[in-house]
Amino acid sequence: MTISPAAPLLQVRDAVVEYTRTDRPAVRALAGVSFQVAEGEMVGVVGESGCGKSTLARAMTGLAPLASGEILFAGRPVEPLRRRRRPARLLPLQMIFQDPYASLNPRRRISAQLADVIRATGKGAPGHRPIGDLLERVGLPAAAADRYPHEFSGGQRQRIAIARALATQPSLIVADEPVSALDASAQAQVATLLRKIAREDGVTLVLISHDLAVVGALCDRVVVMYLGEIVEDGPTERVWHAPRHPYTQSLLRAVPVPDGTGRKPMALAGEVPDPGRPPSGCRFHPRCPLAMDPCREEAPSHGDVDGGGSVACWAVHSPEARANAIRA
Amino acid sequence: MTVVGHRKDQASALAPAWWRRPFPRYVRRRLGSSALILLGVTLVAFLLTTVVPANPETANLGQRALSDPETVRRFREHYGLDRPLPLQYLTYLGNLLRGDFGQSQQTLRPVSQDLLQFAPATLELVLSATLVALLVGVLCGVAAARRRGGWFDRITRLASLTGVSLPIFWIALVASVVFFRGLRLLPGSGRLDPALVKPPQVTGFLTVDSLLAGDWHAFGSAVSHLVLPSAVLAVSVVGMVLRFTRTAVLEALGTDFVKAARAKGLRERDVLWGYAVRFAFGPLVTATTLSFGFLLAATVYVEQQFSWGGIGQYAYRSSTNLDLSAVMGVSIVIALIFVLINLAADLLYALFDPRIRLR
Amino acid sequence: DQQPAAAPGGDTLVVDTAFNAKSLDPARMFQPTDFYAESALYDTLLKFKGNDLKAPVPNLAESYEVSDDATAYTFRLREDAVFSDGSPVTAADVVFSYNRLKNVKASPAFLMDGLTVTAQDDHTVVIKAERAVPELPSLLTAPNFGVVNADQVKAQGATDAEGADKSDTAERYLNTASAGSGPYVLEGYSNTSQIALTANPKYWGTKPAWQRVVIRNVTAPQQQLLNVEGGESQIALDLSGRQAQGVDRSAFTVTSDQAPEVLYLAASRAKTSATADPEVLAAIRAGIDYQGLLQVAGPGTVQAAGLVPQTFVGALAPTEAPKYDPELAKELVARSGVTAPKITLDYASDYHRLAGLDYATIAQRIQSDLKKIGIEVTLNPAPTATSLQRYVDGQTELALWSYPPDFTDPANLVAFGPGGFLAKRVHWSEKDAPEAAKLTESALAAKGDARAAAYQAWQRVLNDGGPFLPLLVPTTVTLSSARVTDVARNPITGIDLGAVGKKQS
Amino acid sequence: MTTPSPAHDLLTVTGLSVKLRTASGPATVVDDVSLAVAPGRILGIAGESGSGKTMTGMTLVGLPPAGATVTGSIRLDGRELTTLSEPGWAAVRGGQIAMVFQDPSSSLHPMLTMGRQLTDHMRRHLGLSRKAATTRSAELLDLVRLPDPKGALRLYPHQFSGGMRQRVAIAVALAAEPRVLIADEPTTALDVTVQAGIINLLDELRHDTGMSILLVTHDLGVISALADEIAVFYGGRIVESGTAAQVLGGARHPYTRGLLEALPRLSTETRRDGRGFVPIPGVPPTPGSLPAGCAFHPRCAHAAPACQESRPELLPLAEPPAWHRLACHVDPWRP
Amino acid sequence: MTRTLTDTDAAVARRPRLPIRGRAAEFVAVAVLLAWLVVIVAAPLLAPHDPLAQDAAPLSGPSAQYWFGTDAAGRDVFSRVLYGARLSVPLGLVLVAATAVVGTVVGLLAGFFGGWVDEVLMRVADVVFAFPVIILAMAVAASLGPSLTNAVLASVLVWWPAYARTVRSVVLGLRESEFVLANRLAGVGSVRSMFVDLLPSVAGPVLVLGMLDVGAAILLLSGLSFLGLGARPPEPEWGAQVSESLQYFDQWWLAVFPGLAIVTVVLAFNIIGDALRDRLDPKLRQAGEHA
Ligand SMILES: Nc1ncnc2c1ncn2[C@@H]1O[C@H](COP(=O)(O)OP(=O)(O)OP(=O)(O)O)[C@@H](O)[C@H]1O
Ligand SMILES: Nc1ncnc2c1ncn2[C@@H]1O[C@H](COP(=O)(O)OP(=O)(O)OP(=O)(O)O)[C@@H](O)[C@H]1O
Ligand SMILES: [Mg+2]
Ligand SMILES: [Mg+2]
Repeated sequence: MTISPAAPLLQVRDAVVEYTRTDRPAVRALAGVSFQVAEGEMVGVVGESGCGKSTLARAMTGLAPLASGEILFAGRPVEPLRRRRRPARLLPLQMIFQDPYASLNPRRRISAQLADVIRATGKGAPGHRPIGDLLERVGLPAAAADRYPHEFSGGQRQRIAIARALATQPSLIVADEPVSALDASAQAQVATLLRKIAREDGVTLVLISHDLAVVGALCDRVVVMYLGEIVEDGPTERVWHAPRHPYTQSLLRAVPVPDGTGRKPMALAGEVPDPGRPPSGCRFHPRCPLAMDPCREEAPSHGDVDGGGSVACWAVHSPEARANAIRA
Repeated sequence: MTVVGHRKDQASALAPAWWRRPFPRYVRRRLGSSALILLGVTLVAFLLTTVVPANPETANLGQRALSDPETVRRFREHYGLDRPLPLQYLTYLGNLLRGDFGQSQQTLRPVSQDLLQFAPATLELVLSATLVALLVGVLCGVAAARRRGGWFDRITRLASLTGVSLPIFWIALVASVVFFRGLRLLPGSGRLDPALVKPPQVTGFLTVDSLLAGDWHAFGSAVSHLVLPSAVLAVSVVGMVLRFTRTAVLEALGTDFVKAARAKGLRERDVLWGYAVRFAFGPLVTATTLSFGFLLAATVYVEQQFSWGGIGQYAYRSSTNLDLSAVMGVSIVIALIFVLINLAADLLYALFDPRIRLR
Repeated sequence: DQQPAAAPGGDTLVVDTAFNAKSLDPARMFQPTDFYAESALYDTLLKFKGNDLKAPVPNLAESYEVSDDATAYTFRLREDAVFSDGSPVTAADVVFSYNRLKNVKASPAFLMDGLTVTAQDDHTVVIKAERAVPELPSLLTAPNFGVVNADQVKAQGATDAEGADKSDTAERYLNTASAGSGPYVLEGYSNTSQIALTANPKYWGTKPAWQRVVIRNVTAPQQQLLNVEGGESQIALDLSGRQAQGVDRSAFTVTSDQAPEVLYLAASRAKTSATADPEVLAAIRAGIDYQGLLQVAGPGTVQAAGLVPQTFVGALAPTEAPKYDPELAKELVARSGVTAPKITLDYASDYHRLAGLDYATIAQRIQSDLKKIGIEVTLNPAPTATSLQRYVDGQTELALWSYPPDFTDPANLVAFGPGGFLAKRVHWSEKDAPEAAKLTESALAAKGDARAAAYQAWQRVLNDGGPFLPLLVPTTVTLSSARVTDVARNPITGIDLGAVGKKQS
Repeated sequence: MTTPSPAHDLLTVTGLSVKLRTASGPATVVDDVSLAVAPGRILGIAGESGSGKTMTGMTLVGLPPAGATVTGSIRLDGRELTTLSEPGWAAVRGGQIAMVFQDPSSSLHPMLTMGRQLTDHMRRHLGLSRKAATTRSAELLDLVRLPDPKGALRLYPHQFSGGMRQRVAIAVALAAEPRVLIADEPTTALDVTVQAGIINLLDELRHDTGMSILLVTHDLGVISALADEIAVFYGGRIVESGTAAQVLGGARHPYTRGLLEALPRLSTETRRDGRGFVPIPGVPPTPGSLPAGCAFHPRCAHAAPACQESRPELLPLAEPPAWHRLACHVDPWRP
Repeated sequence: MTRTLTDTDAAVARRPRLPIRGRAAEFVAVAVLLAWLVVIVAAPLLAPHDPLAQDAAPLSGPSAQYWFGTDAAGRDVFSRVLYGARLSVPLGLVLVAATAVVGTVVGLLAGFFGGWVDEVLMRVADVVFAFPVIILAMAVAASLGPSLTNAVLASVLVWWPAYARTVRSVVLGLRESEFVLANRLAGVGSVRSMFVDLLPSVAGPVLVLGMLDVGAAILLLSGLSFLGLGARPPEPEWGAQVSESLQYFDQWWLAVFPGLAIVTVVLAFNIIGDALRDRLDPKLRQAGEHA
């Protein structure tokens, strides 16, 4: 794949995704999200349940049509997947789903499922790998091809799903909570595998997870979402050690650390609001310890911060507001 | 909020608030789709009667009159059979809206009057059969679920499978020979001892009407006439009710909330009836709806055997005699009952299962 | 009046029959069940006593005179007869009723074809005919000639004037109340479930023994039997001879009467049908095992010698009936112009009315018989409506039917003659059989004792090559419980309900 | 931290085993487990999926799966529970020992109001009138920090968010004033932000009510935040137990160590050189086909021949504090 | 066991085996069905008489010569009952198969295309579902003549919605299921994914529904024949035989034997269908019917 090094591999521009519901206002699961992924990067997306992480993943791969905005892959738009076959140029953009039990057809052998994908990608394509190789690449014996999904554990199934993605020779894999459904040891195994693939095969990875630790341990960059919006974006180290958005701060403080000291995590007040009726202004303000008048009235826009990345917060970007906040 | 949303809100702002609440909204939506189904049914009924090649006059004129073209022409004119089809349909629909189903060539009465007379007879029969089936089915189903795999479970399984495997026309015959002719236990035809005078029609249910009239004699007779046919009908659906109950209760017994209820220290009886059976409500409503629909069709056999004089016999008679207005009327009424039952089931479902209301 | 008339089984006579009912309006009705009820509600000028069909006896008419050429009849009405509202029955009522029958132009209107009726005085009625009508006394016993209370029904929209087919609106009323002078009055009418009658308190004749009569629709004959056995009803009308066999004769009365109608096969003379070949037709006639058919039909049934049933004037002697001769039949088939004939036999699958006879069984028997002589028969059962339409439209090849008489006289059957409306269904016109056509004419015209011979001659010609093959005359069986006496059954009007007695227990 | 003496313990479990009949033959899913909790203290039970944590919890409320054989002893305040009849258990359940389930959405009946689910057993166990029970329910909901407790009584489970539902489930468990609360993965289905709230709630409750809590979870972070003592399960057995500091700070069993190593670590260095996540190789065993000897030996980097032969006993480590216990033949991290 | 890429096409999903272990009723049911199968195949060899021959004395009771007695036309009831299996059982199967095919096709189309196609098809299904069977059968019998073929036709006309709804709901679920999405993302065409992923998933539910319906189908067809809307005399159809018996009830053998024949066949099918449902999906039937 040849793209100019300057252009990012994936660009999300002001993406909006809505789900319509009968009898109730539509949910804006993505309320104008913009970010980019450069080739070879490993980007993590974190946020609470329902904040739109999966929707973002689906939008990026074309499974969720955009209400507005655009998403470009390798410089060209990602068309939503309709009844037509997916265009070949989008095949390098793959996705891995959360539920390893649902992502394989329980009624077909592994070999049949992989063969379908290989055939679709084009058997003669350069660099194409036979099924056995694919399975070995993800740490399974080639003989596994003859078996049915129910004969595998969750971690193994997730590996098979990764093998299926690899069959298309992907350049970007969007992984939506790939390890959340797995046991601690399986989690580590699959996460390690993903990182290995990303490093060794040069696959760009967007990893979505509600588990901050997983993202922190794997990704170079972190994107923090809240209620359909990105509130903070930056290199993992900066976000971890100097989180600027009050939400990111709360999120980090809520993670319990297994050090045996008995230290209690800090709770974040309030509940995630109904995305169908988001709060005015900054969407986080009802739960924000630093909330002040401008927050209630106008949504903050993203501004760069020291140490890399950007944050959308009035308390960060308006000095006088900040002063007020501190005084209060 | 989008523009579309605004417009919609303004439009419905005229309606009272409760009308816009989720449940009434749900009711409205379901009512709308039911009406659509009924419209479809009228069309199908109408089309059917037009594809039937035989002429209604054959069934309705004497052999000699049939050979007289003038008599035949007058007959066709009188029943509007000489007009173009779409016009006939539109006229028919218009009349329907006014409650006019046309005149039966068989009974020479307005079809609506016939239906009013026969439909309650059938409903009484089907309802009592459903009640019997529900009572027996639920009790046995719960008992079978409690001792899954036990002897009672195995016996009821076989019994309920046997129940659905019996041809109704055959057990009706057998039951009538055994209980009526053989044992002389129960009356075998009609709805009331013919020597008794019918109580004045209020609901059309003889059991209810006789009670309203305070006529115990007639009540006893009506009930005893009801026993055999409704038992025959119940036999064929009690198995379904039982199996649905059993499956649902079993499913409920495996859920976390039943475990949680047990862990709360509730008595097993309370867990069973308060939690597990409660959860089976949805499937039970489904089973009731299904069996009601089934029974509505099955009454044709039973009414014939027991000379019940309900809508099943009317349907059979009018369709064999090509009494077109009656055929259309009876199709529509059967469909109406069916649709209403389904509607009631859905609403009950929504009322009892709070999760559905907001869907 | 909401109280039960009496304890169950007390004063109510319950009669079970499979309903074939439409209307109780004498000018409109033509269905058997209605006839049964009608004859208890409305009196006719003459009637048959019990099941004796040879000569009518006086009823509303005390006596009558007939002109020599049988075209003019003068009836003298009895003076004590009153309607159920107490008003006297007059000649005007008779004239009104008959003219209404003619002008309402419903199915039975043909009964008045060629007749004019006038009132000579209050109690004398004169009927004039265009042609000789020797059958008129029989004809007048038909329930359609029931006399209605003219004043009462006029108030309910009845009219006897020209155009009554449009302007007469009394039918609905006549289905809720009766307006006659018979032993009973109508209590309630449903032509699908039951007809209830109560004794007419003003009846001019002998008061009926039963206070109330309920005629119930019980479709299955077997159910009727159960009901009588179980004491739910007292009389069952539709049993076959076979069904009545098992009945305990000490507790129940079984009476049999020969049916007034003949079961016949109608063979099409249309060119496309194999039956148009005279040899094939003759082969069918000889190829049916009549004795076997009788066995299937059950006890009491006899072979029909001709189209006129035994109970009518002019029936052929049983010895003249067609004979079963399979060898001859095979030979005829071989000789015929048709190789391996294939014929469709139409019959009404839901038609059990005729004395419990099952058309399906008969049809299957015929199919099996004809197969033996090399004719392949395909059965085509259909509901009466469909089947009858095919017959009327002349589409059937072979059809199994009977003709329910409108009145008990052979004159009713001349429609079987070439060119008659029944013969047209099998494409048989006067041209095809001039000799038979002539005999039809002379039979109709014959008077007095000559009638029998004329009708017999007519039938012999029909039996010899005509398209109608008479098969059977079944027996109607009446089952009654021991509590009931004097059950006499007229083939048309059914049980004379007014005459049924009650045994006091 | 004091060493609890048996006299202090509220709930004592000794040699508890649960045997099930499965499709593939009999399986011992809980094997010779001994535990003790003192009033007001939290015992954490950790271990991978299928290690028998839930089974232990369910057995402690007298609800093992149908057909299970339970041996050993369960004593509540000195009273033996294993010998109780079903009605006897029913009195203990809810009233003495209560349970909170993992999934708050499925452990509440979807068609019954919160009020009904809160009060029905309260009335039975505490003999309260309907009115008193309702008042108390509202208090309970207030205790678990539910906004508008009175209104909540009329609502159905689906009208709450996951976190609120779990609070309600906890309130239901607390309703009849139990002395022991068994919390089976009470936060697993929840977001971290919500989880933090529940952790704090449980901690306050045990302080306020003096209730003992058996906290079952696979999340070592949650255990670390709450538990006073920890028991680590593997293949139905306890492989290591001790205070939170002992087990998490100075883990001695290779499995405990493995679990800790497998946790993702938030650090740039480990990410760069790929040490962030060190998986335990292999997959957890299934009960019924446990490896001979130490059940962990096929996955253990330190396995010695002895590990394949005999099952190590859970023994107190030689040095004080005496109740850090370990079941390992090798004990590679012996100081 | 090594497999090469080339023969993956032949890798057909393994059907769940029919487990009949340890359940007496199911054993007996299978045995009964096998016995009837033998009857169907070998009726001419097994039947002592020609089922159409009217050689015997009508309405004579069971005897050494006529085991089940004779009917009104003098035919051997035993032979007629045996031959009746040749009509009822295959036609019941044909009816269910045809219904399943029609319903599956409609359900697939509705589920796959969604939108107005779905809307129209499902509204039609609603209407058809609400329409009384008997009347439709009557109309078909009246317009095309009563025959078993037409009875099957009429039944298919009203029965397909049950299958269409089940299939549609499976398809709707599958269309959004992760494995279908994953395959489509990997470039597998939607038609192929429909056949490869959807059909096998639909086959299970349809099979179960079908097995459960065979009994009902046999009952429906015999019921229509009983009403004179199906079998045409002299066909020895069971329902028609019971209907013929209505005329004569002292002759109990006329009704009892054909009735028992129906009951045994239908019960056997129902037991097997029920067992299959238990194994494959205990909740399937409800899900399918309460759409
Ligand atoms: N198909 C849908 N129809 C309607 N609303 C939806 C649909 N899918 C998601 N939503 C709503 O959109 C919002 C975002 O959902 P999404 O699944 O993207 O969140 P998430 O961050 O992935 O959450 P989780 O961590 O629970 O997976 C939620 O409020 C959800 O309820
Ligand atoms: N009803 C049952 N019948 C047979 N085996 C069972 C049953 N319930 C659980 N098991 C098995 O018992 C073992 C222990 O299960 P348990 O639920 O206690 O594990 P757990 O540690 O709670 O796991 P998780 O973290 O997944 O909840 C598992 O292997 C499970 O498969
Ligand atoms: Mg998600
Ligand atoms: Mg668990």
